[in-house]
Amino acid sequence: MNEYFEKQKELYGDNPGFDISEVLSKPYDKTLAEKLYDPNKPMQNRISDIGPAHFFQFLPPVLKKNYGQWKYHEIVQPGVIKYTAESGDTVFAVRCASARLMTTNLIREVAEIADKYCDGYVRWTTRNNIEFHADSEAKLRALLDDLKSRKFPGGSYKFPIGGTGASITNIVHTQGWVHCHTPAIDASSVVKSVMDDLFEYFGSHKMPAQVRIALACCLNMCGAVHCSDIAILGIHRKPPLVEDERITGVCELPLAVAACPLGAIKPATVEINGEKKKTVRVNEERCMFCGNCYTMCPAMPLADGEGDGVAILVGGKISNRISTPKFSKLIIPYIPSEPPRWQSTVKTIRKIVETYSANANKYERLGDWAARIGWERFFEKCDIPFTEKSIDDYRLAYDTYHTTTQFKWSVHTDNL
Amino acid sequence: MNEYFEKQKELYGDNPGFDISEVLSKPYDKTLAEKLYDPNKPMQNRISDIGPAHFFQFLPPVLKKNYGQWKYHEIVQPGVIKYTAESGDTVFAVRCASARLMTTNLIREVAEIADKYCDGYVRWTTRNNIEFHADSEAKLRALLDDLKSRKFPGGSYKFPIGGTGASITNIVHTQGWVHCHTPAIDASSVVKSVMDDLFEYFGSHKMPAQVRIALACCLNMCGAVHCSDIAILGIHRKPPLVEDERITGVCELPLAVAACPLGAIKPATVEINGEKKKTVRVNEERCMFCGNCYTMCPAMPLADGEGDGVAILVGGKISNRISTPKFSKLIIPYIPSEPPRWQSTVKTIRKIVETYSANANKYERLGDWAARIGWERFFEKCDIPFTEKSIDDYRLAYDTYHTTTQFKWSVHTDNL
Amino acid sequence: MAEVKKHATPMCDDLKKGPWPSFVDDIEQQGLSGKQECLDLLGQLELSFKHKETHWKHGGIVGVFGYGGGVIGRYSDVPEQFPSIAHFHTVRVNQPNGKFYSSAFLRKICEIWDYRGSGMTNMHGSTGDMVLLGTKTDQLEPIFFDLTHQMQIDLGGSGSNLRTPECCMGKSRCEWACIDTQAIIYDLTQTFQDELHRPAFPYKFKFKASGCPNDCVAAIARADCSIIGTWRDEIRIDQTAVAAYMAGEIKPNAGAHADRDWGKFDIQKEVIDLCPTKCMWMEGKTLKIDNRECTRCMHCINVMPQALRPGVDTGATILMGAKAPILEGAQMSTLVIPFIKMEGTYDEFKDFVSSIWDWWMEEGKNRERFGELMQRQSIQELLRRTGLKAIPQMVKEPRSNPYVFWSAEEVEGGWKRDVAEFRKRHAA
Amino acid sequence: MAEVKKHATPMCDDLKKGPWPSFVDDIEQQGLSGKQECLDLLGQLELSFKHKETHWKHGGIVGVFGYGGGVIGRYSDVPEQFPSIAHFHTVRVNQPNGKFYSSAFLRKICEIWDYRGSGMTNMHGSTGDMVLLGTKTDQLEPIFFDLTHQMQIDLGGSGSNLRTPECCMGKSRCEWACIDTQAIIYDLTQTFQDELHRPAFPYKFKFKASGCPNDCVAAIARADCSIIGTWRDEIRIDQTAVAAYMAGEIKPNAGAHADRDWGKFDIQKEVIDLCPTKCMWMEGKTLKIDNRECTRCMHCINVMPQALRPGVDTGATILMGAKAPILEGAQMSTLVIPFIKMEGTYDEFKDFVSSIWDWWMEEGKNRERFGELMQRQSIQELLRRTGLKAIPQMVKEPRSNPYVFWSAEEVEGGWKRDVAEFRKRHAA
Ligand code: SRM
Ligand code: SRM
Ligand code: SRM
Ligand code: SRM
Ligand code: SF4
Ligand code: SF4
Ligand code: SF4
Ligand code: SF4
Ligand code: SF4
Ligand code: SF4
Ligand code: SF4
Ligand code: SF4
Repeated sequence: MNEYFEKQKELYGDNPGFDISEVLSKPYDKTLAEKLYDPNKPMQNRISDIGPAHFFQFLPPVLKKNYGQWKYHEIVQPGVIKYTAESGDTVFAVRCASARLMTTNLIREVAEIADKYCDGYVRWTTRNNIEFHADSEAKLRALLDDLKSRKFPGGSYKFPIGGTGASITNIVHTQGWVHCHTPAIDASSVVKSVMDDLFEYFGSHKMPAQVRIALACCLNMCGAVHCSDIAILGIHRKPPLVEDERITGVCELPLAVAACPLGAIKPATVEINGEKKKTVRVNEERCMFCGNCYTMCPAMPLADGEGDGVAILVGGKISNRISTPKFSKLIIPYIPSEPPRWQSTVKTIRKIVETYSANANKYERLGDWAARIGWERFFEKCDIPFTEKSIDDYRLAYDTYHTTTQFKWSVHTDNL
Repeated sequence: MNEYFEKQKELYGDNPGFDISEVLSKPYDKTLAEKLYDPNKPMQNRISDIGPAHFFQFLPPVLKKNYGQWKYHEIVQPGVIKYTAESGDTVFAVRCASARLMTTNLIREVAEIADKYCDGYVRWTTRNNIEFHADSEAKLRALLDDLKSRKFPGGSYKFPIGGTGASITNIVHTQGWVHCHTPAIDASSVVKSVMDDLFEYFGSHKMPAQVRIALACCLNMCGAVHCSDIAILGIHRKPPLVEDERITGVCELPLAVAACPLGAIKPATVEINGEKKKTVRVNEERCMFCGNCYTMCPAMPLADGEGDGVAILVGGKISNRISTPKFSKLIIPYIPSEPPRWQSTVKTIRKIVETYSANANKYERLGDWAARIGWERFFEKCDIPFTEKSIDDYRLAYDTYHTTTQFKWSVHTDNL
Repeated sequence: MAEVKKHATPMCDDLKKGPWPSFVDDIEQQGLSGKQECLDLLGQLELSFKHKETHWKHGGIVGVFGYGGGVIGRYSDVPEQFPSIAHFHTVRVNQPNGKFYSSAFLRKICEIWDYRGSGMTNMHGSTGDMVLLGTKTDQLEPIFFDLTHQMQIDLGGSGSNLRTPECCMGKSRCEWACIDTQAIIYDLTQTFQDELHRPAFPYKFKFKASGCPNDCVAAIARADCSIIGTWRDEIRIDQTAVAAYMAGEIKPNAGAHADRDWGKFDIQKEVIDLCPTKCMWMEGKTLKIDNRECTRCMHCINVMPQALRPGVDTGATILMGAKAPILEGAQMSTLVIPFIKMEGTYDEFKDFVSSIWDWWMEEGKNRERFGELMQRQSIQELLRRTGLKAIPQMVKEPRSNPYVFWSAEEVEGGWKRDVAEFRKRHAA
Repeated sequence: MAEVKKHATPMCDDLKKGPWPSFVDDIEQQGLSGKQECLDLLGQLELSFKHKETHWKHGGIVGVFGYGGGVIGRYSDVPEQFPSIAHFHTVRVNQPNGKFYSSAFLRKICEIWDYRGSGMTNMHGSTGDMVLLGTKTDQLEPIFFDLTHQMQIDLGGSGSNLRTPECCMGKSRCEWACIDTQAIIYDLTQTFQDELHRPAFPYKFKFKASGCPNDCVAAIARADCSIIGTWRDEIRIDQTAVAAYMAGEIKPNAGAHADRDWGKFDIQKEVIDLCPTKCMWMEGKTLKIDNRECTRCMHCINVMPQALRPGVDTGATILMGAKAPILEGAQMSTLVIPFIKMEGTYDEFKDFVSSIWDWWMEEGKNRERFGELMQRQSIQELLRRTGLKAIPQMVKEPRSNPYVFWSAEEVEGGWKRDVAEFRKRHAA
């Protein structure tokens, strides 16, 4: 049929996952696994190293046909992108949000919608939105109406449409209290609260440029918040506890000691009811709360409801458009944890978004705007107090020092 | 007389150096010192901590009168700056070069000229040029003719006029082989050779912006070449010798060991005709030829005629004009020493100057031009081979890594 | 349908309000339909809201036979209160590249997960996997057998091995894809199955491929090896379309700014002046580009997709070393190969990758990311290990410090010197 | 006149050619007029040209009684060949600030130097001193007595002490001097005589003062403490002069570009567009500046000195830490005080300086420059030591790493935590 397909088949046709339609057509056999798997002969019947299913089989027909032959796109309305191929074919991609943390019931609903309007195909974006593809205006209208109509009992949309263009799209985020062991904050409840507040900007093209928000619940930064327009970061502020009783039982002391980038952890010996026990001690003054010790050693927990909270970083970006990629910069070192609604965090982000939106140029990302007006002016306009915590004192600190007489007068100098 | 003077007098009038006209009027008494100084009573007759003579007494009358009251300046011709004061007074500052390394005879000639045309006053600039001040057109003309007429027997000018505006002014430089103990290269002969070649640009305003050249004969960089448009730097390329016989006699081994920023120096013991002697050994692979060990220890010389030579750095600046101050960047890691005329160094610098001059915008400093067109293009246009030596691998190296897909095609990529 | 126990979760319940999809509502519905795990999860989350602390124990090494990754062990630290999630392990399933699915695929995996897991998922994990959230240790092998036998799909990565490679949607829908991101990532994932499932590295290693410099999969920030499409010929220009944009007949940036009045489109202000290299200009009515000076930032193309398109001599720029802050601080990837053709089976690229891995496995410390090794041992060492040539495109600017290393071979006369000889010339 | 011996110096002689002032010719003339040191110096230089190596021995501690600096010891390593320069010490004489001299001053110092030294000098040393090159140890005290008694001037600095402070010509001739650089440097030099002559610091320390951001004394690159003039009110504008520049009646930049045809002056292209903050614009025929957005870079003033002038509410910006590369790499000074009035006896500034010195003398390692201490112990520590407030103007941009230090006092509930309490909430 399709030249591209033939080429792929030639290369990968023998892989079990190249075409899985046959196995998918069979009903799920709940008993099969137990029949095949024998704990005493673990290798028996084991299939391994087959990798993912080949992508091509999951493309909607019109995408299969025009693979690599797309010509241009138009965002006909927020959340709806019309693609035109060299062949003249067109397709509408409809983007809608998801909470990312979703149940099988909800996924089944996605499948049902895909069957109804999209020949049974659907995709997820790199930012956890869902995209349906309609190959006609008619299907598009029906699809949109259907999506808008679906709500949870509590009234929230299941599939709000938007996230394209100069909008605030879905928040890349992580596990938080729902699944991880090292978080300083939750993830899903913060995302829900922030996006409830910014909802109007998800479904519209009102920002000067795209605004990408990310959240990571600890310094490991699984959300890769280090290059986001706005980053929500969970931080600890109390040094690790040390459980002298169990530490030797649950981790290698040398590894725990080596875990600390600042060498704040030193081997030690304590007396516990009469008997000497090996353990470690933390030079608390030198701790920067990175959490790496806890990652390496369960007996050194940092989590503390009072101490933990949110740090806000802004001005990062990833695309190479106009300016080069940038790291996010720490502008607010700490906001207390306020589950379930995180109101202070929500308020702060709203203020930054509004100020940026009101002041930046068209096409100008948040970080480029801040750099253009100067960070002193950014803090002033956003009404954010500047603290010494925003001054770098890690490895490459010197390169952030201000080595010029060029600066602007601001509230900070007015008040000297 | 002068309000400013009265104020200074009030503050500093009691300092011995506030007015030294009286002592200066007395003839030099060659015998006085020996009369006053008694090695056995060193404190007797000793005057100390009096600091420099007060500056005001050395200003030409018109400068005294209009101190702090200057309104604007015009460079009427290269080397001649006309200053106009609020009072309407004007003065011509005439700038001429010096070799910096000068004899008392030549200084006397300067004094003579000062007496003839400048009421006996003269100054030196922060870049080792000499400035005479004429308070009338007539004096100016006479002064210029006189300066132009003065030549050394070999034919070189004693006081070539220029160094203002968009010129290539005098080269800030250091001692070299004329006086220092750590140089990798000479200073004065390099400066003479480079300026002979660029002479036309000293006396004209043809550059896109000012071009500041500096030379330092070793990494100590007394010439502060680290922020110059073009920097000539003396470098070593052979690790220090270690003189086992005398080292303990001439330096503290722990200091020698501590001197190395890379910890390449370790204590060692050797046998010298039968007896054990403490000394040090250098891990030559780890040496970066900074010379700090020799500064601390005379028994670890680096100098080597074959190994030593010139490195060229460009793109630095100091002023805060338009762009912020910048470090010079290493573009040529090594050019052999070629006394007395250093022809390869001279040729290289000429090429850079011509390329910059032909391509940069008005007001654009060399480093700003290179940054604008991209360093790949700079190396291409200047015909300078790019080597791995130009890639940073010291403390803050990461901040110079190129973390974007934005780059230009150049000979470097054409030839891949 | 099993008896289910609902906990009092007032704080969680508050998160049902508001327009944004409520994960609480979703999970609670699933719970009430018979999934105790869902209700227990909300219960434990409520407790976390109260304590402002997580209630998951540290780690726990679990997995499937023969694999060193793909499963993240999790145990509740309040199992008495929430017994159904006492075990709550995550299974990472390698997503189809580009994250396209058929409804059949989705339904089948849902059936498996309802039967053997909590019924909760992340679509998708930050690395790109389908993340199946919450199952018990005894279910791990059956899940693996179900996936491989009944779906012919495999697990993704975790631990100190290759992580699940990821890409943008690329050629499947995007007109700007300069490389076939999905095919590339599929091929690499298949080629490196062993590295993906069996930890042999000092730490994790990630591949991400974006089809153009817009970098929609954040490769430059999130992958140890970032593969980003580019071109080395000329931007294709349709002058009539340019005119149409100037006449206001086509919305700039495909309508991405349509909901706000930014005034009439001004090609000078919005395109030419914003070009980072200022390599564009109008000659009468025709738009000119000096492609030699273009850095392919995509801006002009983004603004006028119907008028401008990437060139046709396409390939990839390879950048190395991106990572999150732990430990030496975050890194973005550094340009190491300016342009490489990505065709056939990518052999040249794979040779490069193995030279990188050899170096890292030889020299990398435990839990040292590749980017950190690169910083510790220098780009010069990378050049030696890979045979790449030093080019100015690898750096923002040349070094400003003079601390250059030389080898004895490079220096006339070498390093062997004789003190006596020296002292003959120079009295001490 | 003594018999003088001229060495064969063919290479040196080549340096008599060419238009640039020939130090060789100058020195040889002086030599032939009776100064053997001059001829021996050229002889030794010739030998250095041959060997491509210096012929001066390492160091040599010499000086005058009670001072720890001001003299640099130097000895030839080929004294038999060049006996008159076997000793060749340097004497650093503290220059008058701004480097203005009277002919009487110059003549007298020349007499002293002819009698007691080699007759060779550097006008001036890189730090700013008058450098008298080459004398013998037994002449040091006499020279010092001659300088102090017969000229009432003093030595400059060397060693681990305050170095001779230096300034631009400032108000004596320059219309842009926002501070009285000469008076400031004179006062500081006098105030800190003890620090200048008696080593009490971990390493050298330098002050330089420039009257405006053009920084004509390179303070930001070459002084541990850089004092640079600025203003906090408005740039003064003379609109008629602006018109004159636009009409081409006044040469732009005072004629600094006059010898090349750059075309007609274009205020938009040459001033407004080049303003780094884009805070200038034309309103009809009048030039407007939004001074709140101006960073006082001096460009517009430099281009139109007759139309634009710095404001009248002037003072200094203080930046700290500049130095050459040895050892941690070169530094430029970092902004620590955005604006400080520099009047009277500068007491507020001096208090700041002593807080800096106290810190450095307490914590600085041997041969650690102040800038290196600042890097090692952080700007935060500088704030604590000086009582300065953290302001965004101190950094180019906020930190991008999340590694923030907190103190127990700052954190709710402090740092004392009870493991048992924790484990009550969280089973291990
Ligand atoms: C669907 C998706 C790729 C995928 O494989 O899933 C995608 C799709 C498109 N991106 Fe993207 N981008 C997607 C994630 C990204 C990311 C990655 C991220 O955000 O984590 C980036 C880098 C973000 C950053 O720079 O911080 C990204 C930076 C861009 C840019 C550059 C925008 C800029 O101003 O810097 C463009 C160009 C544009 O928008 O004009 C772009 C353009 C596009 C186009 C127009 C490409 C095309 O012709 O199809 C697509 C529709 C754009 C739109 O949404 O209006 N895409 N795009 C991703 C949708 C995410 C979402 O659900 O919201
Ligand atoms: C005499 C001197 C000060 C002194 O106390 O000795 C001086 C004098 C003037 N400088 Fe300067 N500068 C002097 C060293 C410097 C230095 C320091 C250095 O080069 O080591 C700099 C910083 C260099 C750098 O940025 O790398 C310097 C950067 C400037 C600038 C900024 C130029 C730029 O494009 O960045 C100006 C403004 C201008 O030229 O329009 C300036 C302007 C001036 C003015 C016009 C100021 C005035 O109104 O009097 C003076 C005449 C300029 C001219 O030469 O055309 N002066 N000027 C120094 C003469 C050095 C020489 O003999 O050549
Ligand atoms: C599930 C996921 C977050 C999510 O909610 O999506 C995740 C979850 C964890 N990550 Fe991650 N990382 C996840 C993507 C990332 C990313 C983003 C990416 O891959 O694009 C990063 C930043 C990019 C990078 O690789 O640097 C990331 C950087 C880390 C780090 C820091 C690594 C570093 O070098 O800085 C750690 C710490 C560690 O490895 O010990 C970490 C460790 C962890 C652990 C295993 C916790 C731990 O300390 O061992 C988390 C398990 C959570 C759980 O209970 O499920 N995770 N992790 C993502 C993987 C899902 C998937 O496979 O698709
Ligand atoms: C004479 C002079 C060079 C010149 O030809 O003008 C000079 C000469 C020496 N300098 Fe310097 N420095 C001189 C200005 C500088 C400058 C420029 C400045 O002050 O603006 C610098 C760079 C700025 C700075 O302070 O960092 C400078 C940075 C050094 C260093 C490196 C210091 C550092 O922290 O990086 C050393 C090495 C050391 O101190 O051991 C050094 C050491 C030396 C020594 C004492 C050699 C040594 O290893 O002990 C030189 C004695 C040469 C001689 O035989 O006379 N000299 N030195 C300058 C002093 C003359 C004067 O007083 O006016
Ligand atoms: S960011 Fe930290 S807490 Fe959040 S999922 Fe990743 S490792 Fe866990
Ligand atoms: S949290 Fe980080 S800095 Fe603190 S002790 Fe643990 S490893 Fe060290
Ligand atoms: S740069 Fe080095 S060699 Fe030259 S004078 Fe300074 S210390 Fe001596
Ligand atoms: S030259 Fe520098 S790097 Fe080399 S041994 Fe000496 S101190 Fe160490
Ligand atoms: S990265 Fe480029 S090719 Fe890939 S989806 Fe984004 S715009 Fe399209
Ligand atoms: S891609 Fe970017 S750099 Fe190239 S022409 Fe367009 S805007 Fe300019
Ligand atoms: S620094 Fe400023 S004040 Fe001083 S001379 Fe230069 S231009 Fe004039
Ligand atoms: S001084 Fe500089 S920043 Fe201020 S208005 Fe003039 S050009 Fe602009």
